[in-house]
Amino acid sequence: MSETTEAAVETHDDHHPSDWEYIKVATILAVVTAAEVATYFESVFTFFETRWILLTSLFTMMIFKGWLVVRVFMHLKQDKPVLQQSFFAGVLLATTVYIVTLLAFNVFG
Amino acid sequence: MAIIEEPLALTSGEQHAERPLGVLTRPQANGSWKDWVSTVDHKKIGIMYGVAAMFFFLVGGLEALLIRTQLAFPESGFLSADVYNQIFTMHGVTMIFLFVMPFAAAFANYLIPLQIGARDVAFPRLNALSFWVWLSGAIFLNTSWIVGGGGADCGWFCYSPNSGITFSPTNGVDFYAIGLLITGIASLVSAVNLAVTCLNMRAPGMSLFRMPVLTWMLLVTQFLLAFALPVITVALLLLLFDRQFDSQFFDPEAGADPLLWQHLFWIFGHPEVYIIILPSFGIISEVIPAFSRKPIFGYSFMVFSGIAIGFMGWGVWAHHMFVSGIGPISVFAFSMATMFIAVPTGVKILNWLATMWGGKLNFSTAMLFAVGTVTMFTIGGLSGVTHSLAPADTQQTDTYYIVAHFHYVIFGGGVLGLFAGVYFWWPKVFGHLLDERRGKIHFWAMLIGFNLTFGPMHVLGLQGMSRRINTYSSGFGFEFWNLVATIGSYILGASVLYFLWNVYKSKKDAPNLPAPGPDPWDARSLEWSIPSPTPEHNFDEIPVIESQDDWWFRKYNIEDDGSVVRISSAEDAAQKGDAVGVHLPSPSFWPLVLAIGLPLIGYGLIFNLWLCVVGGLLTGGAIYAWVLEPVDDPDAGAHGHDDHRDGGDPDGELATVGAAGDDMEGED
Amino acid sequence: MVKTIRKREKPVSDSRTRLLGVLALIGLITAGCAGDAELDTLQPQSNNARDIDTLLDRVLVIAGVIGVLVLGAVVYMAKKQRVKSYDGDDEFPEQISHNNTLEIGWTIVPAIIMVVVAVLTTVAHFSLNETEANAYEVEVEGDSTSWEPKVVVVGQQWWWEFRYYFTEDVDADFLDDPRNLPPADIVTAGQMVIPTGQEVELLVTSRDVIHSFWIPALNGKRDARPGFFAPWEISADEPGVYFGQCTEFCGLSHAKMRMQTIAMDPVDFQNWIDEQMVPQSAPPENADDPVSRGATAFLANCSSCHLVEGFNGDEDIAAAVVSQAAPNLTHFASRTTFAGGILNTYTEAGEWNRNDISQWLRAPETVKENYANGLPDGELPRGMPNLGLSERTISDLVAYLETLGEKPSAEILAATEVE
Amino acid sequence: MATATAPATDIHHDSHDPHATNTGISNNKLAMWLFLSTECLLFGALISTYLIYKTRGNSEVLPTDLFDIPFTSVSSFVLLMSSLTMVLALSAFGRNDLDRGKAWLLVTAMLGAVFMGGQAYEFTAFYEEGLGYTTNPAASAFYTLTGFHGAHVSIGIIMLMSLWVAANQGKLTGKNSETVEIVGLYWHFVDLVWIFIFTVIYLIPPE
Ligand code: HEA
Ligand code: HEA
Ligand code: HEC
Ligand code: CUA
Ligand SMILES: [Cu+2]
Repeated sequence: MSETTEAAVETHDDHHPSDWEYIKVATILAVVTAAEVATYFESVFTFFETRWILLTSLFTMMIFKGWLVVRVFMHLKQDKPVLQQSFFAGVLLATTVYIVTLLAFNVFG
Repeated sequence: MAIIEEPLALTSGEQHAERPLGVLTRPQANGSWKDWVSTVDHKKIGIMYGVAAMFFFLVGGLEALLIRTQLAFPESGFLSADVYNQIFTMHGVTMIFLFVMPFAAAFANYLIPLQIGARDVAFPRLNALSFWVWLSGAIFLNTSWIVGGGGADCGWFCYSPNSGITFSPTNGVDFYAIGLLITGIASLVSAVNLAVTCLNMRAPGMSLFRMPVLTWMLLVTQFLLAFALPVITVALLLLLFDRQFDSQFFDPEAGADPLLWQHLFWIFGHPEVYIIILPSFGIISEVIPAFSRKPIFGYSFMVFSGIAIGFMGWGVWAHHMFVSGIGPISVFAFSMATMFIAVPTGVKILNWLATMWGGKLNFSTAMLFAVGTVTMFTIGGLSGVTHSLAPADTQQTDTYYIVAHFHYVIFGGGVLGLFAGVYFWWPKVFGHLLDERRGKIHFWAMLIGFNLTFGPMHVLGLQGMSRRINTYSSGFGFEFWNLVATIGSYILGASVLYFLWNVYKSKKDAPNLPAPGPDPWDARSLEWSIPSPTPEHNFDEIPVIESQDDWWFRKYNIEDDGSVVRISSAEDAAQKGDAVGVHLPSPSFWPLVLAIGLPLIGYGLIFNLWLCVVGGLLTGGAIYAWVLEPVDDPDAGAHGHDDHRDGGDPDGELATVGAAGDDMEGED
Repeated sequence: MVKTIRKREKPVSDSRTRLLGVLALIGLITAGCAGDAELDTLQPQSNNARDIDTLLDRVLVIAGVIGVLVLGAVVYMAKKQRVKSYDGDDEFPEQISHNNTLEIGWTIVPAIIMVVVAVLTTVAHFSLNETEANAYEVEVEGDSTSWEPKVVVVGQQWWWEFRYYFTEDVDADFLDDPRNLPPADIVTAGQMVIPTGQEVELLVTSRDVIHSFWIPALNGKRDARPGFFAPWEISADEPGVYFGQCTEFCGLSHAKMRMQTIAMDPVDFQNWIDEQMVPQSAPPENADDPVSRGATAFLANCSSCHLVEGFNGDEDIAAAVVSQAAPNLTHFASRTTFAGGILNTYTEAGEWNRNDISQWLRAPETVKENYANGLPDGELPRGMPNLGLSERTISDLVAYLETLGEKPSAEILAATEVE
Repeated sequence: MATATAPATDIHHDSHDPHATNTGISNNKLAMWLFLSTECLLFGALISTYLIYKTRGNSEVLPTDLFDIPFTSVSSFVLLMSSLTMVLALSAFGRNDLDRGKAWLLVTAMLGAVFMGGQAYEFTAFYEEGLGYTTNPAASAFYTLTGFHGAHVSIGIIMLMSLWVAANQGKLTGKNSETVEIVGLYWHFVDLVWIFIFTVIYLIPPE
């Protein structure tokens, strides 16, 4: 009983972020994207010539961007955990299954 | 645009003139065939799935008998190599995609809403869509016999490059690819639909961990489907693009790797085998307790092992590729992963035995089939374990030893279990029992035929008989057991025909026999608390669930000393099924229309792109009509604010009754 | 004893055990005594095959015991706890719904059993992948060379080709592209010859679709994947003829794609090499000699596909990934089977098998279905075409073919016959 | 016990009320999320195919030879910003600010269309450089992956335009803003996939 009512109350409470917050997040996303693109100019940012630095930074930025989109734009931050669970089930499953597949093909050398 | 569907509308007697896109009047329930083609009732849809799947069982079985007839004697010329290759491919495809999966879907559709106390599934129209799309895909697939130059001839897993246009120039493989894409859409839609139903539509108090084991297994199955189908979708599309648009995915000359197909296929294919078996595991988890007079032993272990099987099933696909050259490390890793699936599966087997242990075993037909499932599956599972030893599998793979394994698990585990379900729920669905005496004959004939057919295949396989060969020479020692297997398959075929006879006779005799009443087996789950056959609205009142096996506890009480006393007869405790004014979702023609568009697109891809345009217009038009079709039949206005969602539990109930359902948060 | 247990996978129903037990026994006898089960996986003749067999035996024992326990429990309960019906009987058994100790127990016990099985498998797996083929001395055209025993095995619809490179260093880049194989010292079809007591490495590949190379007595199987070399290994303890079958479904005549491995002791093997290294020469022209006429007919009809080294060419007729290759016939008469190992080159009496060879030239598609005749434009022909030869030409060709290579030894001829 | 039933009828509530369900999430929304999670497997397969094949192409031109990172960066940025306009549309509908909601919907659809234009341009440019769909496995995999993504974007545009039409007809208001949210989820997901593709396919240079 209490669970449901609580849940109900919770949802009523959950105010979505204001437009201003969205714009802030979008700005961050834009900045990170710019940083991503910067890696392309290896001759300018020479440390990106080191492959592991390049890959780590690219993947970090990519995951960060994805995380922001999912959490803020798709409201997973406010929404019920069940959504998070079912979505990340798919994400994780896909990631592991395909990484194993790529390993089997020696894609990572 | 399915996603903005509202699953709600009302039937009422009145005609009205709303015509989306100016065609097809909104169908009304009137008892004619139109009821069936426009229905959105999960029960009718379930029955249609069942009937259609049974039909394809006969088709697939006929193909099996042709295979067996050809193999009865060495050097037989009954079927040519070409025809034989088409037959065994279509046998595998038909049995798996057109029989077992939809037959399980029949149970899922019919029973999930009843077992969780809902009036329908979450999206009734999408449910109808799933069925019609599946059926159109199934028919499409089989029309390749007539218009495609024969069936697909590449084996059910259709390895590239043999499936490429160079090596399989007829259209069979195109039909295979497109047909499975279409049925895949159906299964994906229905998986999402049924998963949402389980998560969202439960009666008050029906927490996830009060759901019957069957519903649980079906839920796991839906997740497996939802995640596995996209993978084969991609594989099939790549194959289709290669064949139709000359892309280079599987052309070794261009540098492509045939292993890509194998990985994609088996990433889908292995979860698929658990998609086949889990519904059957669920069914016997309902049947065995009822006929042992005991609750299921270790409910939570049962549920968690089912979930564990679902998870582990994703990490073992390459055990089908031990000899394909994936490298020793991969082979080793997948071999190890595969072995340990025996553990959760073993838990299930032992829990069923423990359920029977000390129980009062009544060997009704359903129980016989359920026990047959447990034993035959164990044999098949154990031979599965011997395949998982990668070094040993290099001797076994692609021999009849594998054929023996998978028929023991699929037929012995899956199909026998589904038949247990047929006998068990028949009275609930049709309002009369299947004759028990004939049922038992059916069971024994099937069991003996089954073992005679597939038992010898263990021997044949270990003696080195390859699978997928249309002929074998004498002198390898294959003659005797092949003949036995063929005789066995005829017995099996006879048992299937005898089952159909039982269906016919039991229906004919039914009027002269006492009605079975709501709860003929003294069973435990909610569907037995309503009349047989199930009334159109399922529940007069949505029950409020207070425990696992709630229905049983409405009949019995367990005293402090552990003894059981009856507190109510089933008839008294059951609902009467006489409620009036319950609003049900409105029927619609659009799912059917939409479904007809898809095979047209398929034919178009193969024969003439203009047909694609026609199919595309039909599909697109149907989607728009669907969206425009008022969600609620306009008559709904007459009833005031009756636009509550069908089935499930409007929050009013939750609020008033207070035995609140659960939230996912609470459980994780 | 072991034999009894390994057959335990046979059907055992839950209550008609006795009936099926009898059947199982018959099966056991039939299978166990089947001396003619040439493909039997349970009669290993090499180290690898034995390791595999031992592993399987052990696990079959474990599986057998588990199976007996489960089926036994069911039969026991069916006997002891059966009731006719529940009518008028409100008696209930004790309503036990769970027992955590028990359940954890039967999670852990199977897990432990599986750990045991896993250990057995691990040991077998790594020991199988460990064995290295050591160099083997052979004499090629008078020069002694150290052959790292490797054979390139090429599958195609629906026969196998075996390529021996004695004089090249196979590990070098020279063999880097399976799609473009360099000329080999010896090329043969349908029958691979190896020395006994020697691990021979195979590089398995394919020219069209996936096939699978399998000689059950000598090792498990390995898929032949177009565009790739799959490493595999084979050896035989004793001289003999070992049968095999393509096991990956490869299209129309998959069933008729067989092969054999002939193991010879080192002396015989060297003789075999010597014989195979000799090219053929054109028979003296003589319009009255069927052999001579056959040679002419061969040039006219067959040499677009088949190579007889020294007669109609010296190098392979180019065959790419998408096949169109045909067996090298240089030493055709030295092989005991042909057409993908389904027909014998010599009759049981040891005579040249005129009937079958003639039939093969007359109408190969009646012997083995193929895609070689009357195909629509653009479709790739596969298999030996029906060339519409006259009976006279056929008999000339058969006579000519008999001159290609030496007749194999009587032991080998005898061992080839299946019956 | 037998009396513990609840009346199933006579309950009035808004059918969009998410509390009608056990999870507290409406069926539609849950279904969309489930669907999106299955899409991960779909795109994962396509991305893996490309990664496996990206260097497979005998000696012909490969997609990696042709990438125009500055150009793709711009179109990626456009798609990213369409996610912003999408949430702004939703938030406007949430406030029942229909005019603004409609405007943002239109902007979102247009940004999507710009992205699609970029893709069309890219495909043509690549094609002219000699990279046809059937050139080699790498090319087939590249076009199939990006094409699939493009198809998703196009479907998204159609849905956005349908919403816009519905809003103009007054059928879409703050009350059923959940529909906007659901289409939005789809839209953001498609953007999310592109974030992945942009890094994994475009930005990581070949070794
Ligand atoms: C219903 C479908 C189904 C099910 C449930 C299974 C279950 C299992 N399968 Fe099977 N399988 C197929 C359908 C199925 N399979 C099909 C269709 C193919 C062939 C596809 C094709 O090539 O066409 C195949 C092929 C196949 C292969 C590939 C063989 C090859 O081609 O080389 C392997 C290899 O590891 C395998 C293993 C297993 C294992 C380990 C299980 C396990 O899940 C079994 C677990 C069960 C038990 C072990 C029995 C009960 C347990 C106990 C009583 C506890 C105690 C037991 C121990 C401790 C051992 N299967
Ligand atoms: C659900 C799955 C399922 C089921 C139920 C079955 C059921 C049967 N299967 Fe099989 N089978 C597969 C799935 C299944 N199969 C798969 C996946 C393959 C692999 C395909 C491949 O290699 O690609 C395979 C392969 C396969 C082979 C190996 C072929 C080969 O490798 O060359 C054989 C051989 O005996 C066989 C036999 C049988 C038999 C005798 C039955 C029997 O149980 C069938 C019993 C049913 C009947 C006999 C129906 C009764 C009908 C009549 C009596 C006729 C009346 C008809 C009309 C009125 C229309 N099957
Ligand atoms: C178009 C190509 C082609 C032509 C021409 C052709 N063959 Fe063949 N031949 C084949 C192929 C392909 C095979 C392998 C068939 C199989 O085993 O499935 C074969 C197999 C054979 C074999 C069996 C070889 C073995 O070791 O298995 C013999 C003998 C043979 N051909 C003889 C001939 C003769 C003699 C002629 C001419 C009259 C001829 N072939 C013309 C393609 C050809
Ligand atoms: Cu070659 Cu099967
Ligand atoms: Cu599997």
